[in-house]
Amino acid sequence: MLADFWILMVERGWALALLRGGAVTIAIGLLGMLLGFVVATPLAVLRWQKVAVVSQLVDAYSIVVRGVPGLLVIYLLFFGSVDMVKTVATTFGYQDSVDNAYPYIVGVIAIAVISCAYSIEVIRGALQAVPYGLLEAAKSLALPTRITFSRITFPLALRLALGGINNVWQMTIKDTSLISVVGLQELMRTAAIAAGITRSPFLFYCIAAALFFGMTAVSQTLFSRAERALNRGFGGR
Amino acid sequence: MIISKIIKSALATSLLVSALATAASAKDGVLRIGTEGDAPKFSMADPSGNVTGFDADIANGICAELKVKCEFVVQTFSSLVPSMDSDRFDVIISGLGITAERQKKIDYSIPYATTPLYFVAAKDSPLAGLKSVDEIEKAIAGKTVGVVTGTTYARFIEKQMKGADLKTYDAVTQLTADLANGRIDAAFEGSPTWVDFLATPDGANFTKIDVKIMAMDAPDVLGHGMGVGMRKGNTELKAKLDAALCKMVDDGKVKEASMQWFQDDYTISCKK
Amino acid sequence: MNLDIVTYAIPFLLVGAKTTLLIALFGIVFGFPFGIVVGLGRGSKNRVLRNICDTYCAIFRGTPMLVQIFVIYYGLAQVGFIRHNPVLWWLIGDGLNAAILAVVLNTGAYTAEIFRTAFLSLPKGLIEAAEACGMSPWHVFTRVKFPLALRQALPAYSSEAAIIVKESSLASTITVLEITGYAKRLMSETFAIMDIFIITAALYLAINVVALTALKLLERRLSFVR
Amino acid sequence: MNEVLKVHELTKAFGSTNVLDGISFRMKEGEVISLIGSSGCGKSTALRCINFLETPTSGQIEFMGQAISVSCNKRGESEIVNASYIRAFRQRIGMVFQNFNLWPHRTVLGNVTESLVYVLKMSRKQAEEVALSALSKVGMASFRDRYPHQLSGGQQQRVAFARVLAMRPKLMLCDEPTSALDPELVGEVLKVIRTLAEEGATILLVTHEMRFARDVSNRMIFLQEGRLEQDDTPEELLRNPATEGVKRFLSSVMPASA
Repeated sequence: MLADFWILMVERGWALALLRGGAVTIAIGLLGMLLGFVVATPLAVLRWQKVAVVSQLVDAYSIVVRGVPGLLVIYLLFFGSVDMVKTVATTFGYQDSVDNAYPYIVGVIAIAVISCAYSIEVIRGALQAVPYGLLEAAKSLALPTRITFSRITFPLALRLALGGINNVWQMTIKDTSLISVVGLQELMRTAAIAAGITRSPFLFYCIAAALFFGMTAVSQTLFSRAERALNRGFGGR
Repeated sequence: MIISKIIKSALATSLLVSALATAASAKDGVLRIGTEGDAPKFSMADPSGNVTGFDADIANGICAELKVKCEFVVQTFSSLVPSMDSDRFDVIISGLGITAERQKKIDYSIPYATTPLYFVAAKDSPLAGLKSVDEIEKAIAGKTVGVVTGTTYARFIEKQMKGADLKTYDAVTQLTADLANGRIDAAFEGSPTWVDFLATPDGANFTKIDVKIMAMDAPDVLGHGMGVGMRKGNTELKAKLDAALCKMVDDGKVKEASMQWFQDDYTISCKK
Repeated sequence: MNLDIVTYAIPFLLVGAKTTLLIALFGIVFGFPFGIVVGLGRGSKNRVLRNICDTYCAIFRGTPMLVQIFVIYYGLAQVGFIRHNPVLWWLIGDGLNAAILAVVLNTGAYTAEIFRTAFLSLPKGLIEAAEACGMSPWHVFTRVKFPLALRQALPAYSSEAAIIVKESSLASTITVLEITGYAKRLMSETFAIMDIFIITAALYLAINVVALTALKLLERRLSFVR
Repeated sequence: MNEVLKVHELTKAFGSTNVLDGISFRMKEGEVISLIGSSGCGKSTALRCINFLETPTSGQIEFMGQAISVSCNKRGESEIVNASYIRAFRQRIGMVFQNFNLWPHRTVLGNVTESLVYVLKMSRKQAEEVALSALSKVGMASFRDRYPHQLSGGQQQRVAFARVLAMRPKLMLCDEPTSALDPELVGEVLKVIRTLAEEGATILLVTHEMRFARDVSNRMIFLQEGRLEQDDTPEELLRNPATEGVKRFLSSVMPASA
C-alpha cells in the first residue's frame, strides 16, 4: 500500500506534477484576484457615489457575472476572444508568445472578471459602512476629496472589507479549478488526469482537497494577521 | 465600373488576408493535435505532459506519413471542439466517434477503428447470462444502466433500450465505482474498460454479458467508429489525413497499435 | 446561434431547471437554519462544540465543492457500513439526495460564517437592553439578536443564495440530470457547445435574477431606512 | 474690529419643512457667540451651513470678505454662486463635532498632522512641530502616539480641538462639543474653549451648557423653529427676553435660582 503510493507519487512523478499544478493555481488565483481587486475598487467607488449610468452598468455587470456559472464566463472569454487577440498579436508579430501564454492570460482575466464582480459588492458595502462623521471631519478641514479618499475613507473601508475580501479570495482560489477547460494544467486538472490514468480517483481527489485546504489555511492565517494589523486603533476587536 | 473595381479589390484583399491567416495559424511542418489526456489506454498524459496511448500512436503515425511534427495539446473532452474552432489546434484525435449530428459541426476523416461494446452486470444478476440484444432489451427494462457522458453509448441505450433508466457519468472510473457500489444494475462501455475493470478486486463479482455490439450494428446511433476531427471545410487537410490513415490501416500500423494497447484488433478496413 | 439546436435543447433544459430549483430550494430551506445553528455553535462557550463547528466550517469552506460532492457520493459509498444501513444508503445512494446533502453541508458552512460575523457585529448595548428588560435568553435571541443579525447578514446571504444555485450544477457529476446535466448530454450529442452553453447560462441567470430580486425586496422591507 | 462672518437670509429646507427660515447675523473678529434654543430649532444646521457641510437652500455667507450665495432656481434646485470658495472657507473655518469624529486608524498626532500636510502643504517635520504645539495647548501632547480608542471622550474632544487649532482658523464652529461627554469630563473641554476665548479666538458655539455660554459669550443668539428670535448680549438676553419663546426656554434651562 505504502509502496504503491511511493511508486505513484515519486517514481511516476505525480507528486511533482501536483505541486506544479498547485503553483499554477496559486499564480493564476493571486494574479486574477489582484487584477480583479484593482479594477473593482474604482468601479465600487463609482457605484458607491451613485454616478448615473455608470452605476447601473456596474450593477448589471455584477449581477450577470454573479448569476452565471463561472465556467460560462471562462468559455465566453476564451473561445470568444481567441480570434481577436490572435489577429492583433499576429499583426505585431507575437504569434508564438500568444500561443504559449494565451491560456495563462485568459485564465487570469477570467478569474479577474469573476472575482471583480464579487469584490465590487464587498468594497461598496464597506465604503457605505464608513461612519459619515469621519468624512465630514475631513471635509470641514478642507482636505481634498482625493486625499480624503486615499487617507481616510479607503483605509477605513479596507478594514471593514477585509472579511469579505477573504471570502472572495477563498472562492477565487477554488474557482481556478474551472480554468482547466482552457488547457491550463492547474491542480484540479492535474488531479483529474492522474485519477483517470492511475485509476485511483479518491487518492488524487483527496490529495487535491488537502492541497486546496492547505492553501486556504495559510491564506486564512495571513488574513487574520492583516486583520489584526489593520485593527490598530479599533481596540483590537 | 468603379463599383465592380472596388468589389474586385475588396475580394482580392480579403483573399490575401485569409491566405495570410491560414498561413499564420497552421505553422509549417507542425500538426497540432487536441486530445483529452486522461482516458486510459487511449490518451494518457504523463506527469511531464507527454501523451501515450492508442490515440497518440495514431497521431504519431499520421505525422510520420505527412512528414510533420506532432504537437499535442491536452484539454478536457468537452472543450476540444470549441478549442479547435478557435484555432488552438488543427485536429482532434481523442477516440472521437463519428455521428451524423456531430458532422454538422465538424468534419471527420475516414473511420479507422472501433471498439466492441459490452454490457457488464453482477454475476448473480438475472442479466448475466443473456445471449442476444433482444433478450437484453427485454430484461433491462426498469433497470438502471450507466454510461459515460459524451459517448455515443448513451444514445444507444436511449434509442435501443427504451425501458432502461439511464445514468451518465463524467468519467469511466466513476462509472465503474458506481457499478461496484451497486448503485446501477448494469453498465455499457467499450471493451478496453472491461478488460481492466474485471481484473480488479472490485470487478471480481461482475461479468461481461456475452453479446458483442459493434458501431456498425447500429450506425444511426453508435456512429461509424472513430475518426480524426477537423474544422469544417478544410478539404485539403481531409484528403491528406484520409490517405495517411488508409495507408496505416492497409499496412497494419493501426492493428499493431490496437494489439499493443487492447490485445485485440479494432481496425476498420479502409474503403477506397 | 443555430435555431434548430435551440428549439431542440430548450425542453430538455427546462426539465433540468426543475431539478436545479429543487436542489437549490432544499439547499436554502435546510442550509439556512443549519448554518445559523452552526454559526451560533461557533460563538458558543462550550469549547468542544465550538471546535467541532470551527473544524466543520474550515473543511467545507476550504475545499472545492466538487471534491466534497465526490467524497460524499463515491467515497462514502465505499464504506460497507453505510452501504448496508438503509437510512444512510437512502441519503447517499441516490444521486439527487447526495447532491442535496452536499449542497446543504457546503452552504451550511458559508451561512454559518455569514451569521457568525453578523452576530458578532451586533452592538452590545442593544442586547444588554433586552436582557435588562428581563427577557429570557430565547426571547432575546428571537426578538432582538436574530432580527438584527438577519438584517446585517442579508446582503451576504443573497450572494450565497446565488452561489447555491450555481454550485448545484455540480450535481451533474453524480448522475443528476439538472440543467448542467442535460446541457452536457446535449453538448456531446450535437457538439454545439457555445449555443447550449449560452442557453444554459441564460437559465441560471434568470433563476438568480429572480432570487436576488426577491432577497433585495426582503432586504428593503426589513431595512429601517426607507 | 474686522468683520469675520456675515450670514444673510440663510434658509434651509428639507423637503417641505423649513429648518432655517431666513436668519441673518454678523460676527466680528474675537467675538464668541452662542447659538441657543431647544433641540430641533436649527442651531446645528445653521452651523453646518456656514462651512457648507450642509448646502443652504438660499441665502448668503460672507467670510473674510468672500461671499458664497445660494439661490433657488425655477426648478427648485439650489444654485451656488462662487462654489469654488468653499474649500477656502473650510481651510480657515475649523469645526468641532459632537462625536469628535477622530479618525480611528490614525494616532493622535496623525489626526492633527493630516490636514497640515495635505491642505497647508507643510513638510512632515514642520507639521509635527505645529501639531505638537497645538496638542500641548489642549494638554494632550504626551498622548501623541495613542489611538483615539485608547482615550476618554474628553481627551478625544481635546484632540479634535487641537486638530482644528493647528490649522490656525479665523473662525471656529463648535457643534455641541460637550453633549456626548460624561459629566465629569465636560469641564476639561469647557476649559479649552474658555482659554481659546480669552486668547481672542472667534468662536461660534452651539451648546446646552447655558451657564458656560453666558460666561464665555459676547452675544447669544436664540433660534426657534428656524427663526432668529433674539440676538443680544448674555446679560440683556437673560434680563429682557424678547419673546415668549425665549422666556419659556430660559425658564426651562435656567430655573430662577440660577
